[in-house]
Amino acid sequence: MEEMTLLQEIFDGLLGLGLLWLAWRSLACTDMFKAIVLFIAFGLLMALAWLRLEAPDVALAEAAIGAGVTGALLLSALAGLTSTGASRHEVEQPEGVEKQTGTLHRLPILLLMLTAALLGYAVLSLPSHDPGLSAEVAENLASSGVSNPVTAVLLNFRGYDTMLEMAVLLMALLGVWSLACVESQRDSSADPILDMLTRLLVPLLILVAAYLLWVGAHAPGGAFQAGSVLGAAGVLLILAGWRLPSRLTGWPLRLVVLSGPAAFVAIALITILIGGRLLEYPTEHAGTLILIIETMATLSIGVTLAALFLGSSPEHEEKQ
Amino acid sequence: MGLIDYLSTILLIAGGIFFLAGTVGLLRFPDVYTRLHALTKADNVGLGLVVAGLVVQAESWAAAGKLVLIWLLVLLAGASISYLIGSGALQRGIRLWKK
Amino acid sequence: MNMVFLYALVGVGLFCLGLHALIMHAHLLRKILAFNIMGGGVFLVLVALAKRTEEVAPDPVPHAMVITGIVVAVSATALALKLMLKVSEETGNAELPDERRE
Amino acid sequence: MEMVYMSLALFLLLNLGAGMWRVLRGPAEVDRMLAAQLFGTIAVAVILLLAQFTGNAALRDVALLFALLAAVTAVAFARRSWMQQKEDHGSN
Repeated sequence: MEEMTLLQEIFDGLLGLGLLWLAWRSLACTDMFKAIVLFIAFGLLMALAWLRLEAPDVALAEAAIGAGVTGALLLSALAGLTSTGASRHEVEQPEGVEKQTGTLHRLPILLLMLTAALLGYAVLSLPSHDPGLSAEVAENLASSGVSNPVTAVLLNFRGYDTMLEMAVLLMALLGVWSLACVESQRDSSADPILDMLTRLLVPLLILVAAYLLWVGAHAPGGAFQAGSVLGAAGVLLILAGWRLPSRLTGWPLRLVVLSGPAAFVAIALITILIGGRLLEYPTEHAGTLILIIETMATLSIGVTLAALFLGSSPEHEEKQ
Repeated sequence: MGLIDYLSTILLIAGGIFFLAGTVGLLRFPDVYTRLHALTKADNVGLGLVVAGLVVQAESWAAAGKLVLIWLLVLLAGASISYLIGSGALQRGIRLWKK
Repeated sequence: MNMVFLYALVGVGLFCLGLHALIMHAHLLRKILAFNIMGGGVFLVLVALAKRTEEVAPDPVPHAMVITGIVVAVSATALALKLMLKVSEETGNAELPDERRE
Repeated sequence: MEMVYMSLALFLLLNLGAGMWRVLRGPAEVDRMLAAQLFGTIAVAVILLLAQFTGNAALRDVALLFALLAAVTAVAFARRSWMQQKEDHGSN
């Protein structure tokens, strides 16, 4: 099977080169729109790289976020930039500045090459065989309540990480809402084809989100992937001109956004009160508790991502 | 190699040829409207043939169904996008290519 | 060279490309893209190094960290884009002021 | 059979690389967007082939997600980028 390994090596080599080339072109071209399209293609290749590295959970997250949220976010930010009158092209450095700093100009490149060499050396000097923590995870998997090791790490062994991560999402949303004076983009009502597409896709997306949430206990999937898919459904609805009815924009929206972190904190407190440590679930209830947290987290991640895409706080949206 | 394997190989290679045609179309066609063909026809048939090649190897009906569903979803996305982009381009006055 | 170190080195390369663009380019949207590419490089190093031992399944701990990282990166990007729009609304320009040029 | 899957995946990756020329070349924004859309279809095929190659059926879910979300970016382009430009520069 020598040809087989050769083929795989060529595939990996091309993928690696493609990633580097896309990143370079995306960061070097003057037109911002081109840069964004190249970045979207970069995300696609990243998903292929995750698959080659046997990280299907990561690939699912990359696919949902990269295809569903990032591209739409960047394109509509660029559109917003154009409407405020800022340049879509990068201004070239004036000649004078270039000459003035002639010798200094090379310095960043040299420092960067040094950094690259040091980092490369550091990576290559790591032991080539190291199973990391996989043995420890495998040992304790039976008591975690789920059989997918990644979900076990995310919601049981390192649950505090995920809890704080939910808080970070919330902070980002608060930040975006506090900048609400930036005018958000208006979307006209959708034409029939887009309307049909949305009507077909959104229920399917919700179904797939539920599937990913459920399957995450024993196979690749979980709250983050499901939440990202829900977020993408929200992005699609917003693009089609749909807005949350005003009676739901007040506390019901905030309640859903908070439900993820709140469920986490409540269960963390309960585990402390019943005598355990933070987020140390009793083994017999671990599966149920994880599912409860994951469901709440999925809803809250989905709604938060959609709200981040919408940009302005819902009250502000109404006033316009 | 059994009969199934031969069938699957033929379908997969045919799919590859359609993908190649799509790429050539993307590179060689003169304007947006003709390039939409590459998106909606060549590549979707290519994916259909690849999916067909994998369906005959599928381990269960559910797996085969999922593969076909993936193809249908790509068809749906391709068709709607080509409409959105085509009509948008017409509205914005991007000229049609004439010989 | 085996594939783990190939991908890890690609990750290092992405990090450095992103760092360079982050420092050298003035346009804020470019800085945001650069930051995302740097993050992608770090994720690639983490996930590649998790697969160093062929015999057992890859280490799930870095995978979990990268999944949270991807979601955090996109929310940080959303916030950064909003800030960029704010800057551009105030100054009519999507670049930060540079004393050297004035 | 593994040989066929991997060769075809490699071949499709090369196709993707060739399509990159259209992204760089343009000329209009819509051409670049269209090329990126085409990459989505190719990526779905590559992922399905990799799933078959590794025998890990869970990888098909990644292809399912790409297929479901293939439209979102292009819809954002049609609804946001184009709507804006109508005002400032009529055609590209």
